[in-house]
Amino acid sequence: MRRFAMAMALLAAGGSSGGAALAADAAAGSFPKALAEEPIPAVEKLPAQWPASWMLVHDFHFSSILDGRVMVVDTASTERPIRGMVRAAQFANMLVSPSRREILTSETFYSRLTQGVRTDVVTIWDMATLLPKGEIVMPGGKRQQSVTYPQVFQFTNDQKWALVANFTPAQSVSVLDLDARKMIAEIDLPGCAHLYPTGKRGFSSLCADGSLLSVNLGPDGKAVASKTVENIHDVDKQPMFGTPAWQGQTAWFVSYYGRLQAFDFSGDVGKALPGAFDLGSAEGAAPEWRPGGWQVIATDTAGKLYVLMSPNGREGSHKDGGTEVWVADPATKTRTARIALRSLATAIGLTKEAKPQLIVARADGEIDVHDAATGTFVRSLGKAGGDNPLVITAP
Amino acid sequence: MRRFAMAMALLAAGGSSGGAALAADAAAGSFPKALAEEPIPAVEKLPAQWPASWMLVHDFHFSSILDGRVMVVDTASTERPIRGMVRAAQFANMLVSPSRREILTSETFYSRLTQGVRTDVVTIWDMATLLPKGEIVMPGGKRQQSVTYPQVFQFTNDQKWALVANFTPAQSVSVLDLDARKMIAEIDLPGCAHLYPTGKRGFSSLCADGSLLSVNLGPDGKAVASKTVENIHDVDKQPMFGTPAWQGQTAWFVSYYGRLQAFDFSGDVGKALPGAFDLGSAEGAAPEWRPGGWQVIATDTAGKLYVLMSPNGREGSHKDGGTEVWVADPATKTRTARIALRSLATAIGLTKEAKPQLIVARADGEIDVHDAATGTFVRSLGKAGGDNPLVITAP
Amino acid sequence: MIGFDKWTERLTRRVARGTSRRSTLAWLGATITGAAVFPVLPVARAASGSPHGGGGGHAPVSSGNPQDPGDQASCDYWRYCAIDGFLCSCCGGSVSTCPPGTEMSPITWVGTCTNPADKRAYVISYNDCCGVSSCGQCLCNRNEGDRPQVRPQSNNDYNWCLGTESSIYNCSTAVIIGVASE
Amino acid sequence: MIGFDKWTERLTRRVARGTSRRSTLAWLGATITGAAVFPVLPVARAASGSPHGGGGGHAPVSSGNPQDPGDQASCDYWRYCAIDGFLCSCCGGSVSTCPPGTEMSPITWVGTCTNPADKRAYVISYNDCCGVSSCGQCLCNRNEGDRPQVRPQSNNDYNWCLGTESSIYNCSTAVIIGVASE
Repeated sequence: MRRFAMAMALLAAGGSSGGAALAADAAAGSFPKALAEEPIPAVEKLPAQWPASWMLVHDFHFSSILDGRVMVVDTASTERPIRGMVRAAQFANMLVSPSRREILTSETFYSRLTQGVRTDVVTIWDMATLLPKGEIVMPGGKRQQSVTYPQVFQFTNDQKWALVANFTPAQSVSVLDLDARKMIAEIDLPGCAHLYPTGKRGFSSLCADGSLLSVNLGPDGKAVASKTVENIHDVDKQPMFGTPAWQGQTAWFVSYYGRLQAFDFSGDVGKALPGAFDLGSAEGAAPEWRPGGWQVIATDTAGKLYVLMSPNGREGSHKDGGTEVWVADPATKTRTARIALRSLATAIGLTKEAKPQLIVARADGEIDVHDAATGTFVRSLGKAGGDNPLVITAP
Repeated sequence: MRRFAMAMALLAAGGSSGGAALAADAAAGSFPKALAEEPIPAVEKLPAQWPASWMLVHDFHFSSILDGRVMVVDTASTERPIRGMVRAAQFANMLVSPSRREILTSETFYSRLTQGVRTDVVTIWDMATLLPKGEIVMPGGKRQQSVTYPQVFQFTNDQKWALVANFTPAQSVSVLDLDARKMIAEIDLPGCAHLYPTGKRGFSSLCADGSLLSVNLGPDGKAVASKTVENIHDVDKQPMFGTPAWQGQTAWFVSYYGRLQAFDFSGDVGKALPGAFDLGSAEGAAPEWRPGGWQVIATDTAGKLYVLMSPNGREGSHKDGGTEVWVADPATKTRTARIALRSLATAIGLTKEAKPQLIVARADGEIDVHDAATGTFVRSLGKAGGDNPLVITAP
Repeated sequence: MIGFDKWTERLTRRVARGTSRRSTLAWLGATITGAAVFPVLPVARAASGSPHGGGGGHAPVSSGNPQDPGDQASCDYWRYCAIDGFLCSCCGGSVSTCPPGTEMSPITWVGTCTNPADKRAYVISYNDCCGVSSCGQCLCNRNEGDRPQVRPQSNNDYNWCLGTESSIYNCSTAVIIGVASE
Repeated sequence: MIGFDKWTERLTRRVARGTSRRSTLAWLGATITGAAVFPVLPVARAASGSPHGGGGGHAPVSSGNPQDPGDQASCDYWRYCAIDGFLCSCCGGSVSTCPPGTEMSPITWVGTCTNPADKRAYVISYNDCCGVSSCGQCLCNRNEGDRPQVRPQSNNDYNWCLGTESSIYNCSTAVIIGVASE
């Protein structure tokens, strides 16, 4: 088939380009051989283990929320920052597992795009081919749809299982066996939101009454034990951004007012760690500096915390984006640096490179790269994160 | 349910707004009564017969072609130019019938948005509610997908049937009985493209060999007769834009070089009409004026022709858009006016109002309205045509 | 299982019992009210710098009533004090009605906004319109009073197209359903 | 049925017979070659003023070979003389390869572009990459030689994601498959 197509193409082309061929004779001298034929079909493959400069950037895609996508971005390349894209349909969430060599998307589809029969699915994508390897259908149309929050779709049980938050608005959690490709349990979770993987096989969830609920799962995915720790957070006085920065199984949360608080999820029961501290204040604010944006806290492999800050902090400013990143050292409970960004930004992330790079999703959609150690601007990747980059994930 | 929700809402609100209520006492004096409660749920309905200022603008939606849409636009209103939108998924086409009070979209869906099982459907929407009334599934995954061309989806048989062009790349036509909600026939059409409704129950199609093929359909939708008229167009010397301007069953085509040619499709066999003429030339071009854009020709109820013109006409400029609209009178075969646009434009259409208005879709996505008689700019409708307005249709 | 509560098979009930009366009430409120969908972020304000997102030639959408002042196609209109999403006023609906072809969500988030004309505090229901894809016009985001998702009835990031035939989000309204207190 | 040809039941064959040998050949060419999808319009050039659609900081994508000069992420690159769509060079593929996760269409439109370095006329196959939604980067449109849809093999408005598992369009390549004549 290929050979036949080629022959036809050459035949057709030959007819219309005789003139060009004549003109070519002179110049061809400096290039005695023509450029080689290139193979068809040819589809790029990614390395099974991605370089540490590669990040996943979730494009929420406001102009067509049902057609969201996750961009695979090489933050070290200005020539080819985009390495591919993965479907993330209708308020989707994404998980990545280098050890499984898989990306997972939690999605919703309708049989007629916007209407008809609803199907909720977790799709499993191969990290090398970006092709789907399988899917797990979740019955009942319960999957929580929100502007993308990482903590509503999480791994547990050594990444053998995934947890999917449901919201109808009744709250529950679906437990999926990723290798068996099936949903194995559903656990009601009234009054609690977001999932923080806990211990070997379980999760915790923050509850509206200020408590933290930890649930331990049995081998069949069903809840076997739970523990509530009361008065662990205060939604009124110190509301926390729902997305923390993870250092192993320690999660650092930041409040709307810049208070940093760590939680330990390594045991069977989640607990608040001592050592909470404030990011502090600074000049030049109107009225004050506060965290602002969508994904406002990140951490590097050395354990430093990075927080996206707005100089226009006030009630309601917490999603307005920030113009600086403040760096804090939890060991000394001090702010160690302020990094000025080139433009208002909505999300930050850090690569796991030997020299961590700070990846900044700007409000205008551009992706900037700064050196995390010095704060220096390194390069821009253009709109490599798509139209509306909201969440940055280091695989 | 509504009452209960209200009660809860008032309870919740009462708790948090005591201060505001106190402050209100003074000012409320000038407005002794509070604004009235508004009913829930409340969904707008459109008039069954739309005003003549309403147009349909197809947003091809490049950033998510699978999520195209047709905007219902009141071109007389700067306050509320958008009256609603209708789904037009994946290289869709649209038809509108005021007598049937229906909009039809010819669409393609996949069970997993971008992958999985393909379903081709014509969806029938009510013009008053913009809700789907029904659909006709077309088997085989053959529906032609192109950047939106009106002539690949057409009515025939007094709008009882619709014709859908197929391209796999084998070419054929599906005949749909709209009231029976089923596909009743498929006719092979090798070498010919686009559908021009012809006579009472048939269509014509332009063929690659320069001929025009007219096909007459029987009561069961199957072809009963056909006629080929040779040498009716010349793709090499005078290529015609595929989308003509319709005056009843007369279609005015314009060539890449500005030649205007009418075809009569009122009889059983389509035929070229005598009286072809050229739009002529003008100063200020580099190198010359030619039609340029996507939908470049339109007509008003008085029979004048409007052609979108580019001053940079050359080989390959025919989709570059235009900066003027030239008006021609077929009766006198003369150009009667030149209308300067405010910006490069890609599509034009005319309302059927007593004073026809020229609707201009600009390359930057803005929709401008000009008075067709004088050429005067009247108003801008902002991006009422969505992201990528390509085709403008007067119902 | 050191540190765990005594296990009961009915985890659900246990958890419900374990939460305070106040949070249960709040939750009930959420299940019958809800939150105006959505988006977020400075892109909203950037996109809505011009009411219809593209500048040029737009007249303000006015109620015509001096007691209900302002441009209903602007993010700054008083009723939008806690809105988050595309304004239905720009999409074929109005401040209080959904565009044709959509279904109004029966579950909504309720906020309290002060009318600058009569200084009254009105209860505003941010009902979403569902079943048609992103309207794309007049993206607005105001977060006064917005709290983390752990308190759903105070969070505008949920897609509140719930209880509708389709969860596809088109735009948001801001309906007066009462006066907070008089 | 005045004016009609004598009717035969096999309309298909009749039409096929009625077309000239030249057009049949052209058509055959189309069925086994095809056309790079797509878009069109000045928006393409507007969107691609900056190679990646958003300005700032991009290095040109170069072949590194003086015989294949130019920026492969620019609409002006020589091989794109008849391309129409998102450049795969900006989407995770390259000038001649599809991004991971897509399927390369086996049916393509073939154009002839002159290489400014060696002045040879190369046969370029504009294979599309399919099964992933609009890439959204580097939208290009050049219509030299483009003709109406009645001649499919010369028209770039068809979605040429044909013969692939999914017809969803992601981006377009420009593959050298030969030299026109030597």
